[in-house]
Amino acid sequence: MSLLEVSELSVVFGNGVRAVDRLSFDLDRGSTLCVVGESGSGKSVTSLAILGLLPGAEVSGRITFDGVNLVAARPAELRALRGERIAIVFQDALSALNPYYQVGFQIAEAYRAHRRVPMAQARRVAVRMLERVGIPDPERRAREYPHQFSGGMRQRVMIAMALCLEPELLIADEPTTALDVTVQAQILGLLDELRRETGTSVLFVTHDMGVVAGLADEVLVMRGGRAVERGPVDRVFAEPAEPYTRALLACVPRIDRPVPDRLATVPPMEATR
Amino acid sequence: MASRTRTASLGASLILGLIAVAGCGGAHGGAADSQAAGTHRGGTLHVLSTIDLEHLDPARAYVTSTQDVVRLVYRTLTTYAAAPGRAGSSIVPDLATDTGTPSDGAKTWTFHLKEGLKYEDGRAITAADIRYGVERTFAPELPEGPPYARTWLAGGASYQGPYKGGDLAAIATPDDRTIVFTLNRPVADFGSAAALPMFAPVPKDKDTGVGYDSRPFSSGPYKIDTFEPKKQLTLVRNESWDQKTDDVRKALPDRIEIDLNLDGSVVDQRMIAAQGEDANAVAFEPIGPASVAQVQTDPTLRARLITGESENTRFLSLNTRRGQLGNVKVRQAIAYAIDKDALRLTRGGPIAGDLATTILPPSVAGHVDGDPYPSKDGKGDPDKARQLLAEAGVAGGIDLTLDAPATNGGKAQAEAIQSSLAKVGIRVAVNEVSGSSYWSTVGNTAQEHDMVIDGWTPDWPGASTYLPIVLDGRAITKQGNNNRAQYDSSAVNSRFDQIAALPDANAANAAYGQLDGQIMADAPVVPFLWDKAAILVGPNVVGAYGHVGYVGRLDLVSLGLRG
Amino acid sequence: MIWYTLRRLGVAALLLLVICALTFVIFYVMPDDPAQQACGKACGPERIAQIRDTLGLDRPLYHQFGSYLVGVFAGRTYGTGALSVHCGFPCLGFSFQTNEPVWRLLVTRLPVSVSIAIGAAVLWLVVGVTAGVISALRRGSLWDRAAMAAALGGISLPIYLTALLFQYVLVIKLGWLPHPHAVSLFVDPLAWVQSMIMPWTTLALLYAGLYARLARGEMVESLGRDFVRTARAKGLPERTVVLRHALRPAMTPVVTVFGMDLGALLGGALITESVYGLPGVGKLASDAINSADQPVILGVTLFAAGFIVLANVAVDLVYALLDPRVRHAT
Amino acid sequence: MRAPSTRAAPLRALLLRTRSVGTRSVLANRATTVSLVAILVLLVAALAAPVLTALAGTSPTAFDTGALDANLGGLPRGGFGGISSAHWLGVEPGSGRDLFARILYGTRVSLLIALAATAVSVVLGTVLGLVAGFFGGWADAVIGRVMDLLMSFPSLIFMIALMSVAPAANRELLLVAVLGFFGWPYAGRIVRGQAMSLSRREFVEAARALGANRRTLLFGEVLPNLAGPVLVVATLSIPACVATEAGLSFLGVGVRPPTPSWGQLIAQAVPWYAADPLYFLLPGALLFGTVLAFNVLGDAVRDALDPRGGGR
Repeated sequence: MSLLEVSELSVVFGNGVRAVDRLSFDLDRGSTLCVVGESGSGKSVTSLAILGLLPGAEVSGRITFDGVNLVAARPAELRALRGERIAIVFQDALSALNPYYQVGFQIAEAYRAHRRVPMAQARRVAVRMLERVGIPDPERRAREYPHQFSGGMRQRVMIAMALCLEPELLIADEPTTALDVTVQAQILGLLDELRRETGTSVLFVTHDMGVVAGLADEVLVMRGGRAVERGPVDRVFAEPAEPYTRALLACVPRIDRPVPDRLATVPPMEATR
Repeated sequence: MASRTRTASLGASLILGLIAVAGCGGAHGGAADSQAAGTHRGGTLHVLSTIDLEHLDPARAYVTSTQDVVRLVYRTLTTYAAAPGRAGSSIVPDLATDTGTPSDGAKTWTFHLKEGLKYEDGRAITAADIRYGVERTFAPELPEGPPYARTWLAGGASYQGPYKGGDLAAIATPDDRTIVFTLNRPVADFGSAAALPMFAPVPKDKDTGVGYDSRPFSSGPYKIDTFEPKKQLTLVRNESWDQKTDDVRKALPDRIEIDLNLDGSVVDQRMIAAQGEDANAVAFEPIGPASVAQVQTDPTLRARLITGESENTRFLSLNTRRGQLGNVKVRQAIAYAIDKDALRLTRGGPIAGDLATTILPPSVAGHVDGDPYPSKDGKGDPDKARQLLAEAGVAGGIDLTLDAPATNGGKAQAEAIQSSLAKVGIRVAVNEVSGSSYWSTVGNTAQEHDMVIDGWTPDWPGASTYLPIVLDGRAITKQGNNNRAQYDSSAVNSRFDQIAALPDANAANAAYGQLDGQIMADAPVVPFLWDKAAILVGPNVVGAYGHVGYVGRLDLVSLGLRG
Repeated sequence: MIWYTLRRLGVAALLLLVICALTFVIFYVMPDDPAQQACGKACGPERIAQIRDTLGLDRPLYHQFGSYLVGVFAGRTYGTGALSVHCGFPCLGFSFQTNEPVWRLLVTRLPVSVSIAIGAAVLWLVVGVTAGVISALRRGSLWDRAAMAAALGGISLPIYLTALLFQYVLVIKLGWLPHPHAVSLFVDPLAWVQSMIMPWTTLALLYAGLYARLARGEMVESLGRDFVRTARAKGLPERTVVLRHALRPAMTPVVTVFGMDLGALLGGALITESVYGLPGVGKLASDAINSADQPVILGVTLFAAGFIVLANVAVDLVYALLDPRVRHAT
Repeated sequence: MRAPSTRAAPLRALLLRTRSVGTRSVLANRATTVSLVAILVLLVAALAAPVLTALAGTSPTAFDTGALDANLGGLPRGGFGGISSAHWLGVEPGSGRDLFARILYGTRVSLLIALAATAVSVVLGTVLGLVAGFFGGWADAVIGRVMDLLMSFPSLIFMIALMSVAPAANRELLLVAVLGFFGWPYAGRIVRGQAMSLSRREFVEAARALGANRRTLLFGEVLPNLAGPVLVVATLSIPACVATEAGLSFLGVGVRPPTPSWGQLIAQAVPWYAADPLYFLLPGALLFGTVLAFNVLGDAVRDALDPRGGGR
């Protein structure tokens, strides 16, 4: 049985926009699925829908995680899953980290949300995680605030936070989009390394076909909220069935500094109004 | 030049927007009580005041409200009798054994002090202390006081006060209990003037100059415990004061707390409710117009309303030196046009007093009834006024500027004048002057406009500190002017001299009454109200009556509390 | 941080100096002659001249301003000889009306203003912020709409209308409360609360509306922040998400506005004190203005400005404490 | 407040917004409509004051002591503030002046001053804010300092002091000047911020790159984009000015009698609040209603222009 099965998932926002339309896919344990598409294709909405983080939107269909339907799950059940078994790394680590708290605390807090341990112990976990994601002098950096970190370092903090509870599923929602190319590569390398070490399944959301190749087992191409094409990464790259996939692939060399994707942040706001 | 009325009538009471009101018929409600209660001592009397006590320093205390209060704290050579009605206007001895002995054709006045007079620290009050007190009024650092010492005492014109000039030769103290004043002119009523606070003793070693204002040394039945300006004055018993030396003050309560600067409507409502400590309270100022209805319709409240007569006349001064107001017909037209009833209504209606038709009020000796500009119910006669304006050749109307205090009451009166004169084609612009600088502004001939909302209370009973001060053309000064009509009639001026020379006081009063009518024919001023004060007292308070010397306010020295 | 504090204080002092100078100039051009004011009633020209000399009014404006400033920082002596009066630090002159040192007047009035301001502030902060936060959490609910309608009504209420209505209903008609009067908290706590409750409520109605709207807006914005989503994604309990992650950033602007408002209120709740007749700094100001008591007007203006400027500095410092980004930027 | 991205955005957003769906907007729209109508009615009534008082046969300054009971201290006869066929809203105690006429003329005075003062502060604020934000440098430094200074003034005390020393003539004009002067930094700060961010936007950069001169940029690109925020500031400044003018007149330093204004009417009613509550309730309620209506309208405009601001 797959770890995650999404079937007939639809997300409709309060303003009537249908962001995801009858989407189905599944993800096996230990494997990596890349969801690819341009801005507005519904890929980020899908990842938020899995975590139940779309207040005000109407979500229908089924999202089965290890046998549990997340769409119908009670808030407490969802909360128990979040962070503990399904973690997420957001695109913009600067805004995703709370500027008012030390990064060590923010990681420890995630840990303590699911483990009844004293704060001091959680902080030690945080420092260890920071070390593990390659942040030098982690003891000291744990006491610093997000704005004191560089973009790449912040994203490492996000990853440390996501992985501190060794989740079974890691959703990486455009984790490298805001970074420049060399840092992108470092972060991707880190993710890949950690994935191998922990055996975590990864749902990798990106608009950049370029990063897909080295990372994914399978690829899901989305457009306008629907799945356009799905298949093993080698097959999709070698012989894309859809013209849209071909077009995406054709774009690859030209995109080096993509336009920021606003969809990741705008829908939850609009949805509530 | 006296002007106790200034603050009493307009300045202070209007600053707070509470307008003096007086009762009907001049009944002296508390008089009967005072005998019944005379003996009970003790308790704390509360006085709720909407105004402030301007200056406690005897050299500077020159408004009736303050004089009413400081009579509790220090004594003067003579003072007003403590009595209701017109009996209150008689002058009686206080520190002195009599009201003074004139000699040298009233150019020398001798006073002897009683025995056993003491200050709050137990030491004796001496004649030298009174001399020092009078000398202080010459110091320019201590302004505001009455000018009599400066104008009457020989050599006073060049004397700079005790801080710079040593002693004044015109005051002699042959022994500790005798004081002799040498004047530069005959002054028949110097004994009355000696009731002013400036004739109170000030011990030289206690004089703190300007600072004396906040804590004058006590020679009366009470001494100052605490004084927070604009907030509260607390008086406690002066144990050194001896009742036997004092025929005026009863000194019944142990403690007197005077709350200052309260809101007028709050005082009224607290006095009406009279709950808790307020049962032992009296209002300091008359009730406001807004509270009249409540009091008049409730018999128990009416019983607690004390109405006092005053010597105050309110009038509109017409600046005879300006434009069309130089024309007597225009002035007479204004005298006809003014709706006195509307003016009185802004102050609360009949309870505020009687409509005035002459300058001297009925409470002042010499008053002669008369109404040269009659109209039905005092509401004005616009037809007659228009006719006079036409005769004056200004039927098309004129524009005038009225000086009025920038207070609720002042504005209301200004609007009433505006409204009545508008009916006869006189357009009135109102120049508001802030309450405290009102009298210094309209008393500055360069700053005075066409008309002034005015009034006068004599400094002591009698017409001699009335008409000559307000209407003698030779008394017009550039600053501190009291003749706001700037009225200068040689006939009237010479008549003033003739009356001043009259040896008999009654003849002089009668002559002033006759002169009043003569001046009214010229209409330099338009009298509209003879004030009365209607004051609420708490149910526990006894001995309350309005005192004519304090424009109808309660005589504080006679108040007591039921046991 | 120390350097930052010092710099802010320096700017504040400069600001006060400018305000002082402006106020001074404006009152200098006042039509009322200060000497005539100080002289009071029966006042001859020679006496006015003497007072001018004592007050230094015949000297040039900059000289007078200089003396005033020296007085503020080091005290000054008016007049000469036996009658000279020393006015100690901080000397804001003497009232023309009462001859009291202006500083003492201010200090004696301050407790009343503080009583009003603090009580009202507690009330409106608790009511307003709570209502605003709940509204933000339940956007679009009946509560939200009712609270926001009430808030809009509150901010539109003129203080004197509320005050008169309260007095008419609670004091006159129902007799539940006494007329407000100045009582010290330390002398009679019950009477203090009784006489302060109407002024508190009057001010709180107005400000609670403002703060409810402000808190709601900030909270809505804060709840939409990415880091709040992150907090939820971590599986934190909703209470922690709201209180720890959404509320704290939302409160930073509220604290800013609060500091300014409190500073202004301590400088005198002018209309409130006037309507209720409470002898606070605001009443002192309006009385002084009515009687053209220039030294007091000048003093109160400076005093009030001082509070506002100090509140500014305090707000900046608190802001730095609250927001690590500001702290590290300085 | 966020900047709309295209030139025509503010108005389009405003129009779109008022047609938007959802119960909350409908409710809000109803309140907005009521407010708008109320304000229009008030404006018309103010303009037509002479006509309306002529219809009622009254004047705001004529005394009618006959309507008062002199023995009750000048309280209006017949209770309810003396409401009668001759005096539709009763009379003023103590003078008998007609309240309907006084309130109507008071509306005229209060609204005129508020609107004029708002105009002054918005124009001043826009011009100076624009200069500061668009040109930056020393202009920004100077204007910014002045705005800081004005905003740290104890402005009410200062306004009162200023008004109390000001000459008696032309009080209305003076009030407009004083209110406008102390009001402009609020508009100025917002405009400055907007102008600053706008002048760095792509379309301005683009226009600049195309060789547009400063004036074209200012009037062609930046200014039109400020219309929205300025409209909001103006709408919210009106009730603030109404309230401040009333406050000043209430404290006795506003317009001078016999000219009525709302604040002055209420100030005169204070001593009478226990004896004749209608006297303060009528102008007070009108003042409250007007300020509320303008606030509702201001909120609506802001919501329309800034969908994300959510009722701030």
